[in-house]
Amino acid sequence: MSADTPFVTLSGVSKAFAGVKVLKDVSFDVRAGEVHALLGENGAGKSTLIKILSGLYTPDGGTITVDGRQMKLTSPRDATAAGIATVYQELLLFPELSVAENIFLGHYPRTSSGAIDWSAVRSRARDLLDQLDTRELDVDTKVLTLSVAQRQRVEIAKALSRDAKILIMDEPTASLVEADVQRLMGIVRQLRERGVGIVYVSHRLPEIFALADRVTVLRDGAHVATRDIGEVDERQLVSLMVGRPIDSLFPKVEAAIGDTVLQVDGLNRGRQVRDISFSLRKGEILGIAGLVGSGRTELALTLFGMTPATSGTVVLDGKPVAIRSPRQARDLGIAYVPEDRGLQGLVKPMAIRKNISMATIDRLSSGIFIRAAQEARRATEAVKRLGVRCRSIGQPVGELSGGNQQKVVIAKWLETSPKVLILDEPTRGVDVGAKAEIHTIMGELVRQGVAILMISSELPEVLGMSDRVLVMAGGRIMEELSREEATPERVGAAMTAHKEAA
Amino acid sequence: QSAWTGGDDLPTNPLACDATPATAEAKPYDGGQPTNPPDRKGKTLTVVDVPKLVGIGYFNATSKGIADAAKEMGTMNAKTDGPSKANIDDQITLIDNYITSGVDGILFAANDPVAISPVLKKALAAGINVVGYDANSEPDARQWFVNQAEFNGIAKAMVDSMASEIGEEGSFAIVTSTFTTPNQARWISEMAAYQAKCHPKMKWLETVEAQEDNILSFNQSNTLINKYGDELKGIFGMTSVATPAAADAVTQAKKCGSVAVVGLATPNAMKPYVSAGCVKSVVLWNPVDLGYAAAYVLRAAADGTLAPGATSVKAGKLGDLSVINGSEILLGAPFVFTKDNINDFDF
Amino acid sequence: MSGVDLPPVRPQTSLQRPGFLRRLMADYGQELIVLLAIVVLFVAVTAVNPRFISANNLTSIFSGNAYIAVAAIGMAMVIITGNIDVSIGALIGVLATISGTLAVAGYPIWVAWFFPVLVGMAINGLIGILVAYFRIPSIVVTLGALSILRGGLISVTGGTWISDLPPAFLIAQQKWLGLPVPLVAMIVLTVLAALWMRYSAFGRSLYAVGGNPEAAVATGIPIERRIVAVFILNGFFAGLATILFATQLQVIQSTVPPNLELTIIMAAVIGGVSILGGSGTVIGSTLAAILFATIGSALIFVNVSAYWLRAVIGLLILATVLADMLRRRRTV
Amino acid sequence: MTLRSFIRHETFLAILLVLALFVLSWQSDRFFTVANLLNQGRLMTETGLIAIAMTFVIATGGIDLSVGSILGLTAILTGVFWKNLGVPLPAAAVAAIAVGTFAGYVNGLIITRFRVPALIATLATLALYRGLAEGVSQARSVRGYPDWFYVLGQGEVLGVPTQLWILLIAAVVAAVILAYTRWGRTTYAIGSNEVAARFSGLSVEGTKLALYTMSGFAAAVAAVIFVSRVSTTRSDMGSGIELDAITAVVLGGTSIFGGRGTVLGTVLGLCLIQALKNGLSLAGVKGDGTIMLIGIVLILAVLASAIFERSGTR
Ligand SMILES: Nc1ncnc2c1ncn2[C@@H]1O[C@H](COP(=O)(O)OP(=O)(O)OP(=O)(O)O)[C@@H](O)[C@H]1O
Ligand SMILES: Nc1ncnc2c1ncn2[C@@H]1O[C@H](COP(=O)(O)OP(=O)(O)OP(=O)(O)O)[C@@H](O)[C@H]1O
Ligand SMILES: [Mg+2]
Ligand SMILES: [Mg+2]
Repeated sequence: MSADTPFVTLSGVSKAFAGVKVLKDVSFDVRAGEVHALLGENGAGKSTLIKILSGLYTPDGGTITVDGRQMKLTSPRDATAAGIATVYQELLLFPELSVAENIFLGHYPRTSSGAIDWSAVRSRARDLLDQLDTRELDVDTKVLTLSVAQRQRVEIAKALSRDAKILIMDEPTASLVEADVQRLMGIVRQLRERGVGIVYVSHRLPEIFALADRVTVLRDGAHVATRDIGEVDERQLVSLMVGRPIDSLFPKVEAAIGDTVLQVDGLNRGRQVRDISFSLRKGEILGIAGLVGSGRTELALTLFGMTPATSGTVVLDGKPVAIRSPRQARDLGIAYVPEDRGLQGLVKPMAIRKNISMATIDRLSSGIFIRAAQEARRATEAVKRLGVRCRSIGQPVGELSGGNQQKVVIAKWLETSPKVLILDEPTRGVDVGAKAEIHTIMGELVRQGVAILMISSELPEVLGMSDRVLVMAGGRIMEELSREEATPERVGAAMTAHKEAA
Repeated sequence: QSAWTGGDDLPTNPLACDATPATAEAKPYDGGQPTNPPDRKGKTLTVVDVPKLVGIGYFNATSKGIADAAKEMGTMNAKTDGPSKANIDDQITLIDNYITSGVDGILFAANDPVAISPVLKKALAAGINVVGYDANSEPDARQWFVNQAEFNGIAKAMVDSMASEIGEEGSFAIVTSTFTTPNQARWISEMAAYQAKCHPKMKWLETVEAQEDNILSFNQSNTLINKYGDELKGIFGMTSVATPAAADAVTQAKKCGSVAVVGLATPNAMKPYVSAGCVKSVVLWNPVDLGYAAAYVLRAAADGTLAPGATSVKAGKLGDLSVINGSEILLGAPFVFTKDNINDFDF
Repeated sequence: MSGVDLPPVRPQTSLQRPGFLRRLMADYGQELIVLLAIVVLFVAVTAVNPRFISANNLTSIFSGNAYIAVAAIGMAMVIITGNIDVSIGALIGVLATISGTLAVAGYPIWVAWFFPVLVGMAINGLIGILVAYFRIPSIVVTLGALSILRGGLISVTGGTWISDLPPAFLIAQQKWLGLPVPLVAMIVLTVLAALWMRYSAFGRSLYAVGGNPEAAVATGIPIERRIVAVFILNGFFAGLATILFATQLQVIQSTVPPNLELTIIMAAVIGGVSILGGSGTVIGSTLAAILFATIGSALIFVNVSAYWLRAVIGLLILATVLADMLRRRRTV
Repeated sequence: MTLRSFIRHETFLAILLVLALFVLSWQSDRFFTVANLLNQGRLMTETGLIAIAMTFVIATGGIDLSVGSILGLTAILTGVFWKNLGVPLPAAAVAAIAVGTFAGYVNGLIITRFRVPALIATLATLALYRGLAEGVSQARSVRGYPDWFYVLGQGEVLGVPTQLWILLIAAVVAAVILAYTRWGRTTYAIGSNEVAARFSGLSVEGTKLALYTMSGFAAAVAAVIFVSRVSTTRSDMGSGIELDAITAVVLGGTSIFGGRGTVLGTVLGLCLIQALKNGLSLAGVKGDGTIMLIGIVLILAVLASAIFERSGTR
C-alpha cells in the first residue's frame, strides 16, 4: 500500500463515562511509516482515544477501519490481532515475571508439540532487546527490579514481539530523563524506518517537533486540527491545545530571597543518599537534576522522614531537627509532592474534598470530629485557587486527568502552609497549560516566602525555574550551580560525571 | 502415670475390682421441677431432642430410639435438632429457640454441664419438662437424667477388658476427642483411678487429642504405634470416632493381635474390625435404648407418674429402670460387644 | 528484521547461569525455608527418638496427610490468581460422602472415585463464575458456599456413617511399587502441577492474572475465563484429595472435618504463595503440608505436653512466617 | 465506589431485614415478641462486638481471624486468674481482658512491624492463641462463679439484657467514630490507598496497630460476657466465631478489599442473620437448613449490591 493511505482510521468516534462525554465525534488516522503525534491538554481525551484504538474501551459511536476493512475492536485481542500494539501511560507489566515472559506472555513461541519453546522465548526476547540496543538488560530478571526506563523498553519490545503495524505510545517520555528520552526517540525513528506507524502522545513539544510527521490536537474531547508538522510552530500548537496563547513556558518569578530555612549537613541514608549537604533559603527555588537512580527521590524521602536519615544533621529555622516520619515532617512545615501521583499522591476512589484535607485533617477537627463544613469550604477555595477542573469537590479524584490530579496533590500540601515544599517531578505527565499554571503557582509560593526544593528530570524546567541547581549522581551532590552557571552542558556533564568515574 | 491423662479434676469413685456392684447410697431427689406446667397427662406432647451434635452415628442412634418410643406411645411428636459442631453456644441458642417456640418437653445431651444449665432452668421456668441423657447438666437444671451407665462402671469395663487382653503388665495409650469434652474427661479420670486401684502394674503411656475427626484419630493412633513400637500393647478409643480409626490404624500397621484396641463405639462402625478379629471388645450401652428410655422418662415426668422420690420407672420394652443417686435413671450396666453378638445390633 | 547484529546465544538451562544460587534463593526462598524446617525437625526429633524415621512413621507422616497437600495444590493456584477458597473443607466432606454412598450403592469403583471429582469441579465452576463474571470477592462467595455445603451435607445425610465399603475402593490403603498410594499421588501430582505452573502458557497466565489484572486484560488474557478455570481446577484437586481422604479408613464419617479449610490455606501461604496473588509455587504448599504433618507427629515423639501441643504448633507456624518476612526484608 | 452506591447497600439490606421480619413473624406468632427479640439481642452480643471491631479492620483492607481464639484465651484466663490464682473476680476479668487486648496488639505488631499480611498473621495467631488457651487451662473448665457475675450475661437492666446495652453503646460509638472522626477517615484512607495515606502524614502503622488492638479488646470483652452468659469457661470457647463475624460484616456491605463499609451495615447484617437463625427455627426449619439459607442470603445480598453498583457507575 502507498505511504499515505491510512492503515487505521477512526471516524466520528464518541465516548462518554457516566454521562460525561469525553470524546465527541473525533476522527483520526495513522499511516504506515509515519509518526503521528496526538496532542491536547490533560483530560482532552488522548488516552481514551488510545484505549479505544487498542480495544480496551468500546466507542459509543463511530467506526474503526483497519487496513481497508471496517471492524469492531471489542477486546485487546482484536486490536493486537489487527496489528495494533500499545505502550500505555501507566506501564502494564507483571512485576513477578521475568523480562522475557513479560514480552511474550499471551503469544509464546511454541515447539512443534505445542508446548512453549522456552529457549526461543529467551533468545528472541534477547534479540528484541538488542534491537532496542538494551544489551545490559538480562531477560531472566524479574521486572520488579527494573527502573522506569528499562520497564518501558520491555513494553516496546513486547509491542514489537507481536510485529505490530501500528505502535501507540501514550506519554512514553513522561517518566524518562533526558538521556533516556534521546534513546527512545532513536528507537522510534528506527521503527518508522521499518514502516511501523506510530501514534505518539506527549506533552513535551520539543519532542513533537523532533519526531512527528503529523500532529492532531484534541481539546475537551473534540478534534481541533490535524496538520503536517511543517505547517505549525510551537506557539500555534499551544494555542490550538489550550485555546488561548501562552506567553512564557517557564515564567520565572523574581522573589525576594530571604535567610536560610533549611540547612542540611552530611545527610546519609543507604546507597542512594550519601553525604548530602546544602542549604535552602526563604523564597528560593532550588532545583535538583540527575538521572534516574541518582537518588533525588531518596533524598526527598529522607528529608520527608519516609526513610529517616542514618546520619547527618538537618537544621530547620535554626533549630536542629531529627525527622523520623512524614507526620513529623508535616508538623515541622515540610511538605512533599511525590513522584508517583497515582500511588503516593492520591487516594483515587476518595472525593477531591477528602484528598485535599487529608494532610490537615487533624487541624480540621475539633477534638476527634471533622468539621465537615470548614473542610468543604477550604476544599472549594483550593480548587478555585489552583483551577482544578472537576464536576464538584465530591467527585472521586480518580476520574480527573493527570494535570488536575497533580493540582489536587499540590492543593493538599498547600493546606499545611509549609515552610519547605519539596516537589518531585511536579509536572510529569502534565499538559502545557496546567504546567504553566503549576509554575505560576510555584511563583506565587516563593513570593509568599515558601522555600521550594524541585526535583525534575526535565532539564528545561530545572534550568527555567530554579534560582540554584544541585546536580546529583550516585546518591551524591556532584555540583551546585547558580542560575547563571547552570547551562545544559554543565548540568549534563555533572549528571554523568559519576558514571565516568565509576 | 504421666502428666497429661486428659482426665478432669472432679473426685473419682472407682468400683471394686471384683464384680460386687457399687453400694448405691440412697440420695434425696436433687432435680428441678417445671414451674406450674399445664396438665399434660395423656395429652400428645411436642418434644425436641437436642443432642451434642448431629451427624455422628452415636446420636443418630439415640434419636432413632426416641423416634421408636414416640411411635410406640403414639402420644409424642419428637424431632431431633442439634448443632453441626459440638459447640456449647449453638446448642444453647437452639434450646432457647425451642423454649420460645413453646414445646412441651426437651430432651438434651449437654455439651457442657454448666453452660447448658441456665437455658434449661429457663425451660423449667417456662413449664417445660426437661430430661437429659448421655451427658448431664447440673441436677437442678433438669428433672431427670437417663444415665447410660455410670462413669466408674464404664471405666471398669474398659480397663478390665484391656487388662484381659494385654495382661496386667501391659502399657496402653488413649485417643480421645478433646480434653475439654466432659464425658471423655470423666471416663478417663475414672479409668485412671480404677487402673491404679485394680491393675496397678499396667502402664499408662499417654493421651492424645483427635477432635471428632477420624482421619486425625487415625494419624494420631499411627503416631502412637510408631512412637512406642512394641512397648505399646493397647489403645483406648474414647469416642465413637476415635475407636474405629484406632482399629484401622492397628489393622493397617499389621499389628492385629499385638496391639489391642478397646473403646467406646457403635457396633456398625466396628463390625469390620471385630469380625476381622482385630478388635475383641467394644464397650457401649445401646444408644437406641438410651434414647428410647429418655423418651419414656420424659413421658412419665410429664404425666406425673414419675415424681420426686420414685425409685423406679417403667420404660416400655426395657421394663423397669431404677433411679440412682437422686434424680438419675440408670439404663443398666455397660454392654460389651464381641465377635459373637455384634452382628445382632444395627446402629 | 533490521540488521542489528545478534548477540552470542546465551546458555539456555537456568543451571548454567551465573548467580544460580542467588536466583534460587530469590525464586524459591520460602520453599527452602520450609524444607529446612522439615529437615531440622527430622534431625532433632530423630536424635531424641530414632523410631521417628522408621519406615512406618515416615509412611504415616507422608501418606496420612497427603490429601491436605493435594488439596493445597489447588488452593495455591487459586491464591496465585489473587483469590481464596474457604469452602474447600466443606467441599471435601461433601464429596467424600458422595463417593462413599456410590461405593456402597454398588456403582463401579472408578465411578465412586471420579464422579465426586466432577461434582467438585462443577460446584467450584459455579463459584468461579460468581467470582469472575459477577465480580463478587471470592472470600465472600466461598464463605457462603461454606455454609451451604456444611448445612446441606448434614440435612441430606443426617450424618449417618458409611461403613462396609468394598475393599477395592480403599485405594489409599494400597501400595504402588512398594510405596503407599497417597504418597505416590502427592508426589506425582505436585511435580506435574509444578511443571505445568512453571512452563505451560496457562500456568503462566495464572501468575499474570494474579500479578497485575489490568495488564493481563491489556495483554489479551481472558481473566474471567482464567478465574473460572482455576476454581474448576481447585475443585479437581479437591476431588482427588477426597479420593485419598475417603479411602483411608474402612468407614467414612459424613461430616465436615473441623478447620480443614484453614489447614489447607495455611499450607498454601506458609509454602510461600503470596496472599496478594502473583507469586508462589505448589512445591511450597506441598512442603508446608508435610511440615505440618511432621510437626504434629514430632511433638508427640518428643513428649510435648499434649495440653501445650497446639500452642507449640502455633508458635512454629508463626516462626516460619516471620522467618520468611525477615528474609524478604534482607533481599529487598 | 461512590457514596451513592453504598448507601444503596444499607437501604437494600434494611428492606431485606424488614421483609425477613415480616415473613418470619407471619410464620410463627412467637417470633415478633419483645421478649424474643430482646433475647435474640442477648444471643448476638458477642458476635456483634467482634463484628463491629472487625468492620474497622476490614475497612483498612485487613482481616482478623484470631478473634475466636482470643475469646477463648480471655475466657480461660478469667477463670484461671480467679480460681487458680485467687484474684478477686472483677480484677481477674480486667486482667484477662488486658491480656486479650494485648493479644490483639501482638497481631498489630506482627502486621505493622514485620509487614506480614493480616490474613497470614492472624491465621497463625489463631492457632497460637487457641493453643495457649488450652495449655493454660490444662483442659480444665472453671465453674461456679458468684451470682452477681451473671448479671452481665444473664441479667437485665431496665428490662433489656445487660450485654445488649453494651452492644448498643459500642455500635453507636463505633458508627460515629467511623463516619465523623479523623480516625474513621484515616481508616478509609488506609483501606483505599495505604501508601498515599502514609505520604499524607497519616499515622498508618499507629492506626492499624490501634485497630487490631481494638479487635482484640472487643473479643476479650465478648469473652467475659460469654463466660457470664454460659457460667463456665472452656478453652474451646468461641471457635468459629470469626467466620460469623466476618459474614455479618461482609453482608453489611463492607468491602473485603477495604476503603468501604459502615457500622450501620454491619449491625443490619448481624440482625438479619440472627433473625434468620431464630425465626427459621421457630418456623420449624432445622439448624442445618438455616446455615444453608444464611450462606445463600450472603451471596445474593452481595451479588445484588454489586449489580446495583455497576448500574450506578458506567
Ligand atoms: N474511567 C473513567 N471514568 C470516568 N471518567 C474518565 C475515565 N477515564 C477518563 N475519564 C475522563 O475522560 C477525560 C479524558 O481522559 P483522558 O485520560 O483521555 O485524558 P488525557 O488526554 O489522556 O489526559 P492526560 O494528558 O492527563 O493523560 C478526562 O476528563 C477524564 O476525567
Ligand atoms: N537502577 C534502578 N533500578 C531499579 N529501580 C530504580 C533504580 N534507580 C532508581 N530506582 C527507583 O526509581 C525511583 C526513582 O529513583 P531514584 O530516586 O533513585 O532516582 P531519581 O533521581 O529520583 O529518579 P527519578 O526521580 O527520575 O525516578 C525510586 O523509587 C527508586 O527506587
Ligand atoms: Mg492520558
Ligand atoms: Mg525521583
